[in-house]
Amino acid sequence: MMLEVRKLSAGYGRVQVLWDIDLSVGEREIVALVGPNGAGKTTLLRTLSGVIRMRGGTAEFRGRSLGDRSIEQIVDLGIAHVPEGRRLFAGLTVRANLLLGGWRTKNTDLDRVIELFPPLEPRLEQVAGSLSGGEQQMCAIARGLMSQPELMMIDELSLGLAPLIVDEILARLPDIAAAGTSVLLVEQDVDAALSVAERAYVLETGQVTLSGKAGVLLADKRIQESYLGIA
Amino acid sequence: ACGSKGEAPSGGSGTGDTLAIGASLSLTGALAREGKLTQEGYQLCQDKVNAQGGVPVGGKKLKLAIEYQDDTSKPDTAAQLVDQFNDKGVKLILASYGSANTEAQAAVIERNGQVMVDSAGADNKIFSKGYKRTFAVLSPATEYASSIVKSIAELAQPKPKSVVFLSADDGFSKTVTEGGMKTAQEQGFTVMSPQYFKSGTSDVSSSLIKVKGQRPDVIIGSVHLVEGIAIVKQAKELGVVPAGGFGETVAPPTPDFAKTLGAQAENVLGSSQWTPSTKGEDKYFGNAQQYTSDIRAKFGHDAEYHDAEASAACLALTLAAESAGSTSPDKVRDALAALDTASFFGKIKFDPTGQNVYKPMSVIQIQKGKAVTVWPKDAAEASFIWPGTAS
Amino acid sequence: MTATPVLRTEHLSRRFGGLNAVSDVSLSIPEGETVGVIGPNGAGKSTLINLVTGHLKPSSGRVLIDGRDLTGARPWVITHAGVARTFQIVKPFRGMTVRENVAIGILYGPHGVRRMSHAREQATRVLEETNLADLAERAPGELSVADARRLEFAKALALRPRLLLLDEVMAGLRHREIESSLELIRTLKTRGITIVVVEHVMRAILAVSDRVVVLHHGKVLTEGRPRDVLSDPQVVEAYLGHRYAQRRTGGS
Amino acid sequence: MLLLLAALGLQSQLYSGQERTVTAIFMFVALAQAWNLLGGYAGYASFGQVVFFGIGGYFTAVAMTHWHLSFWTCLVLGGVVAALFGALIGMPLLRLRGHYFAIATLGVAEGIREVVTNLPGLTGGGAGITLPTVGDQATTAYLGNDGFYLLFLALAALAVLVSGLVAGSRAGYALRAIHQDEQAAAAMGVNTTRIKVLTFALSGLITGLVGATYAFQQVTIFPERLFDVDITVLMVVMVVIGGSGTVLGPLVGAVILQFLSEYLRQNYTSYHIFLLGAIIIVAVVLLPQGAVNYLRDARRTGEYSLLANVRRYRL
Amino acid sequence: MTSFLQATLYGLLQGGLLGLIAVGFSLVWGVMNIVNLAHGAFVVLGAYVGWQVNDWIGLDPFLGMFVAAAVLFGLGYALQRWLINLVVNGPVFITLLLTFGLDLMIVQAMNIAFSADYRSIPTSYAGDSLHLGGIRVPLGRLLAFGVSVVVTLALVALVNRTRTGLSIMATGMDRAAARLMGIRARHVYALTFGIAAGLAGMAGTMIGTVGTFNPAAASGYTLLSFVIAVLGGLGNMYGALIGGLVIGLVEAWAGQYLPGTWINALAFLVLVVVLIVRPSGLVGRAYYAARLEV
Ligand SMILES: Nc1ncnc2c1ncn2[C@@H]1O[C@H](COP(=O)(O)OP(=O)(O)OP(=O)(O)O)[C@@H](O)[C@H]1O
Ligand SMILES: Nc1ncnc2c1ncn2[C@@H]1O[C@H](COP(=O)(O)OP(=O)(O)OP(=O)(O)O)[C@@H](O)[C@H]1O
Ligand SMILES: [Mg+2]
Ligand SMILES: [Mg+2]
Repeated sequence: MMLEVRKLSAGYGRVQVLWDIDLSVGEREIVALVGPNGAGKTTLLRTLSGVIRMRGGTAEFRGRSLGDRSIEQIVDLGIAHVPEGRRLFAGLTVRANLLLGGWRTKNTDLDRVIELFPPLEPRLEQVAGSLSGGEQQMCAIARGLMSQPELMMIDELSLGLAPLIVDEILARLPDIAAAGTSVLLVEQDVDAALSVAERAYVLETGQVTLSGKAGVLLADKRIQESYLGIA
Repeated sequence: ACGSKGEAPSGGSGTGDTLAIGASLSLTGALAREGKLTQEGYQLCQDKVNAQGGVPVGGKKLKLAIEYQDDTSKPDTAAQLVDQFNDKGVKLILASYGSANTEAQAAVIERNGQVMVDSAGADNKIFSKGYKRTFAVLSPATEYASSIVKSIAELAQPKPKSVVFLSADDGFSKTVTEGGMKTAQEQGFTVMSPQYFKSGTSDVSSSLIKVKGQRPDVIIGSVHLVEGIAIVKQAKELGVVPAGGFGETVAPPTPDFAKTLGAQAENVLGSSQWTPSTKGEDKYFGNAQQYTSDIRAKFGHDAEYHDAEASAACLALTLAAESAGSTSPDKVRDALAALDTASFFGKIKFDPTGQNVYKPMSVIQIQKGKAVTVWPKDAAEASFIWPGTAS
Repeated sequence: MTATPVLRTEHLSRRFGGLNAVSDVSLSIPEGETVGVIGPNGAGKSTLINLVTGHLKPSSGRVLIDGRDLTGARPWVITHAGVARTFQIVKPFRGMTVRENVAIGILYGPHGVRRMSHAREQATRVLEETNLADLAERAPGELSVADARRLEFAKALALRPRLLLLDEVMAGLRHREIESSLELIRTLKTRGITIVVVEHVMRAILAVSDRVVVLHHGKVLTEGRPRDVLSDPQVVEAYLGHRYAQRRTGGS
Repeated sequence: MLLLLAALGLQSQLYSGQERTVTAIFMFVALAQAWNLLGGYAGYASFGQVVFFGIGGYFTAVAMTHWHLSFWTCLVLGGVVAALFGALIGMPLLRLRGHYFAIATLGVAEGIREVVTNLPGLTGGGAGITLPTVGDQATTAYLGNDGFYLLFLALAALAVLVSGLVAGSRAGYALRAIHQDEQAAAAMGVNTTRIKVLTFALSGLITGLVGATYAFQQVTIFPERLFDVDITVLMVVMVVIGGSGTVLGPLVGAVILQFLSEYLRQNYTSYHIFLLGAIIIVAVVLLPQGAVNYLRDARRTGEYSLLANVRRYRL
Repeated sequence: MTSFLQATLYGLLQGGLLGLIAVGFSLVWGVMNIVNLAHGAFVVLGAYVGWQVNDWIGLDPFLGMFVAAAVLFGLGYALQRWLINLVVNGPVFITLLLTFGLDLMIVQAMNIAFSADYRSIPTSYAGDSLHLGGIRVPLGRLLAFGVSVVVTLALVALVNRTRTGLSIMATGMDRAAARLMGIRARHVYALTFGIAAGLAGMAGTMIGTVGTFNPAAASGYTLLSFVIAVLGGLGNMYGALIGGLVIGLVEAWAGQYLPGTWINALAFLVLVVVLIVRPSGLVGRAYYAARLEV
């Protein structure tokens, strides 16, 4: 496995949010991470990318421990994180934002991501802060792809995106994975998420309550009730 | 202070066999440089006096114990410090540097019934307030520029016709300018309208550009060191060359002036409260030459008039205490009022307003990189070079 | 329609450099109606809201609220006219607790309560309505997306508006949370509040809208009854995409 | 309240010099509080705050010298004039954001100082102006150290009181909201311009009162000092060190800093400034959020360790 | 007429120097949002370095300025890396407080090390001036002006054209996000601050060559930088130069047509008016307020 997380726990200040999380992502694999609001999905991604330090357990990427590495060092391992709230460089142009995405790998070829997000093309010289919500989301994801990471963690992929765009991105994820970028996907449209992911984890109040092949979970009663609204 | 509060320790100044004197100095901030020199002056005075066992007061010899405090070049702090000395029962005060500080202190001194000898607060305003407890050993501001004007009127050949004043805009410098212009008119010069610039600035170009057109024979700056240097530097840059020469009040006597300007400083006139050729001597410092060598020996640089002023102030206070035969502020105050003595600083005698009546100002000129006295005649070390800008 | 509409825009337009973010939009929303506004990303939905609430000045056109011309009026004036809005990218007051966040609106809103104690009570009531009560003393920075959105909602409700503009309050919410938000909107409707809902979550749009307006490149593409609009091929083409259409025909 | 009584009790124990030192502390408590009203709560840092100080002071000086008004009249009027001036410049300047507001106010302060310097007829110009405190010119008997101690104490108390009231009031909420996000505040119905201008005027009022009193205490005042940017910087420094946007912060900051610098100055004459700088740096590194805020956070999270605190704010 | 031309020219040259003084300050403030109250101290320290190397080995100040730049760069880098970085995530004005402390320490240290005497770096030529018809072009100032223009252009190139520049901008805007891009934020911050300090050092040496300096001058330069940086506009590397030129010209012209010291008042009037008319400076660009709402 590419990413191996064992018994990971984390939190903020005195509140613990994650308890003994076990999770793994394989080469060229798409893994979905679903769960109710406040479950700890964002916290988990933050912990893996070094934004907050882990309280216990281990996380290894290609056998290298993430626990004792700084954010920058983790990024250097080839892990990209599209954070919740996007964190675009509001004052810089879309172009600059994308170039910064490719900063580490000195990748300056925008065409690949533009072709994935056509609406960005006319906006390249616009300050990112003035983009519409959805456009910002596209910019954030595109920025993440720019470094051609080996593992990309996307928090809330479809947030604020028009259904059409969501479909297009989801449709493209397999190619991206095939091209060598594994994806750890946090997504609230469980139906959509499970339809592209190979495996999925269900996170509830800081613990993994279900995991397995996406197809299997899609058929699971509990999932259908609590996440798909199918009674 | 109201009766309710604990009375300050021992009304008199000093305990046992020391004479406690308070000195607030500008050791940091804008006046740090002059503050340091003033401290040297006071320090040397203390050493000299104590070297002779101290001041004989009422039969026993008291060692001088000067306590220094830093007023950070701020008038309000300087004033506050005087109060603090008062609490410690220190009634005899040596003034801080500069007119603003001194003026602020004088008010408090008067209130607290302390006594202060002023070493560097030359603005006449200080002495126009009817204060009875502040005495200044130095000449008033009005003398600074007039002395230069007088020396030119007396010695310059050919006698220049027109003179213009470039002045900093602080109170002291303005008084200097007014005094100078008055004398200039009396001496029959055509006096052009003065140019004022911000005190402490190092860019006086616009003033120079303005006067350039008027072609004055003499340019006199009522300035501190910075502006003084700026005038000469920028005059050269801008090709402002008066037929006669430059006069710069207190800037040239400061060694930094010649050091900084090098050749450009040649023949610039300046006025000084004191020069090594000043006449007179006293039992502690001897004469001016000795004073110079003592300063050099102790602090490793040529004596500046700031040193001398300070020492002189300290000396006056000491002698007053001696003749009063007491350390009580009132007695010392009366003794100061009555003081009439020779010293390395020249004669010291105060008029009712507290200014040193005898005190003349010497005019110096930078010759071969050194400041030499050229006026008054009787104290002149070298002959007056004129015109100063021929070269 | 006899009664003066609560919100009326006449040929409203806003340009950004070369781009017509909103162009010639004329809407009329009568008292008590709930209108869903959809459209591709960058269609001009948020800009429209900003124009109505005075956060952006129109390049041309007019905004009338209860027939009063408030074109380009300052935001707080419009708020005092009974209009409340949420921000697509949540804007909580970080230095203040959740309760205080809500209290502001109660203190300064159209019904400007002056007594602090009253304000606090009312704040508590609003928090209960939006089931944020147990987070009342938390700092907004500590909330998860859902709670942050709910807070945004609560802040708007605190103003007790007559016209409520909701910009993607359900983005990032899970099934359950969406249901509860919809519940809230329904109760607001029963109180006769006029509501504009901007969403990309079709389930929500269908659930509450009496009428749906589709914006595209700043213009009104079409408008009408929700189901008709969502099955309009133009809309599918420009916005929904075919997978969605299939799901609709396939599912439910 | 307790502090107030304590301060009153303290007075009888002090010699007049120490009394003056403490008086200076009171003065800065008042000034820091005034700055905090807008700078701390609303986040509009005025780097020209001293202009109100100067206006209050010079108004008093001029009115007492030329128009022979009593000090008490001047005190009140001086404050009012400063407040009006605040409102006046507030209208245009408070539209500016962050840095630009800070410097615009700085520009005003420096500008007004130059104006004062250039009106020698009225203000004595650079030569300074001396208030009539002796002889028949005196319109009000000089208050003396005790008088000023009490007066500045009163001003400090007033400032703290005002700050406290504002903090708990509607206005306090609005200001804090503006600090976080002016757009959102407006959307909540806050007339941001109005509240900002009023607050600016209020802080101008207090600063003006202090300035007026200071002028009378100093007797002779100079533009360099009454419009000294250092005074503004000290206000900011005190607020930040104590904890900005709080009622106690400015109080604590002013007392600590003023006392510290005084203590160092008296005991380490030749390098006290150096020490002061060093101590400030250490304090900042250990308590970046300011003393009061640190204690508040610590009490909330139960995390008292300074090391953890450092970790929280470092890059 | 000549006196007008003379004033204009002198104002321009002076303005260039002012720009050089402020450019580093503007960089640190506009990009890193750090108000560096020690900037003036850096300038003066730079002057002392230039003076010192000239005093020891007679190095010409126009070479000495590079030594000064290097020394100050080192100092600045270290200070940011190991001191200021400790508090950058604190409240807005915390860095102001920190640099206030630094300023106190550096100035007093210089007082002790070099005394408060006025110094100036002697050259054989700086005082001379070329004659163009009736007007004089002071050589030293002309060179200084050249330096400041070149430096500004170089800085613009660095920030707008290079990877480093991009990382500087990004880090200034959102440290956390920049780190997620793999940018070493701590280093980039230190680098930026170091560059600013280095430029201050250069400016200091220039001042020492055409004018005089002593430790007390520091605060003056900080204040000046404040005004110039904002007048020109933060976040735009040309801002400082333009602000400097405007101030230089305004003062020069005012000097010709206004009585007494109204000049200074005017300079600030201009500042305030400009800000009211153009709320983010002459050429300033306010990143954060790109779009206040989405
Ligand atoms: N900075 C913080 N400080 C304290 N608690 C926090 C912080 N951020 C999040 N939390 C809490 O941690 C828990 C998990 O939050 P998190 O954002 O990870 O959930 P999530 O699964 O991402 O939810 P959502 O789907 O809404 O994004 C929540 O209860 C939240 O309140
Ligand atoms: N300040 C601005 N400068 C330039 N362009 C802008 C500015 N504000 C908005 N735009 C552009 O106007 C268009 C409409 O933006 P708006 O936010 O209204 O879209 P939207 O319909 O809300 O999209 P989304 O569904 O993604 O939120 C977008 O293309 C956006 O890039
Ligand atoms: Mg999340
Ligand atoms: Mg939108």
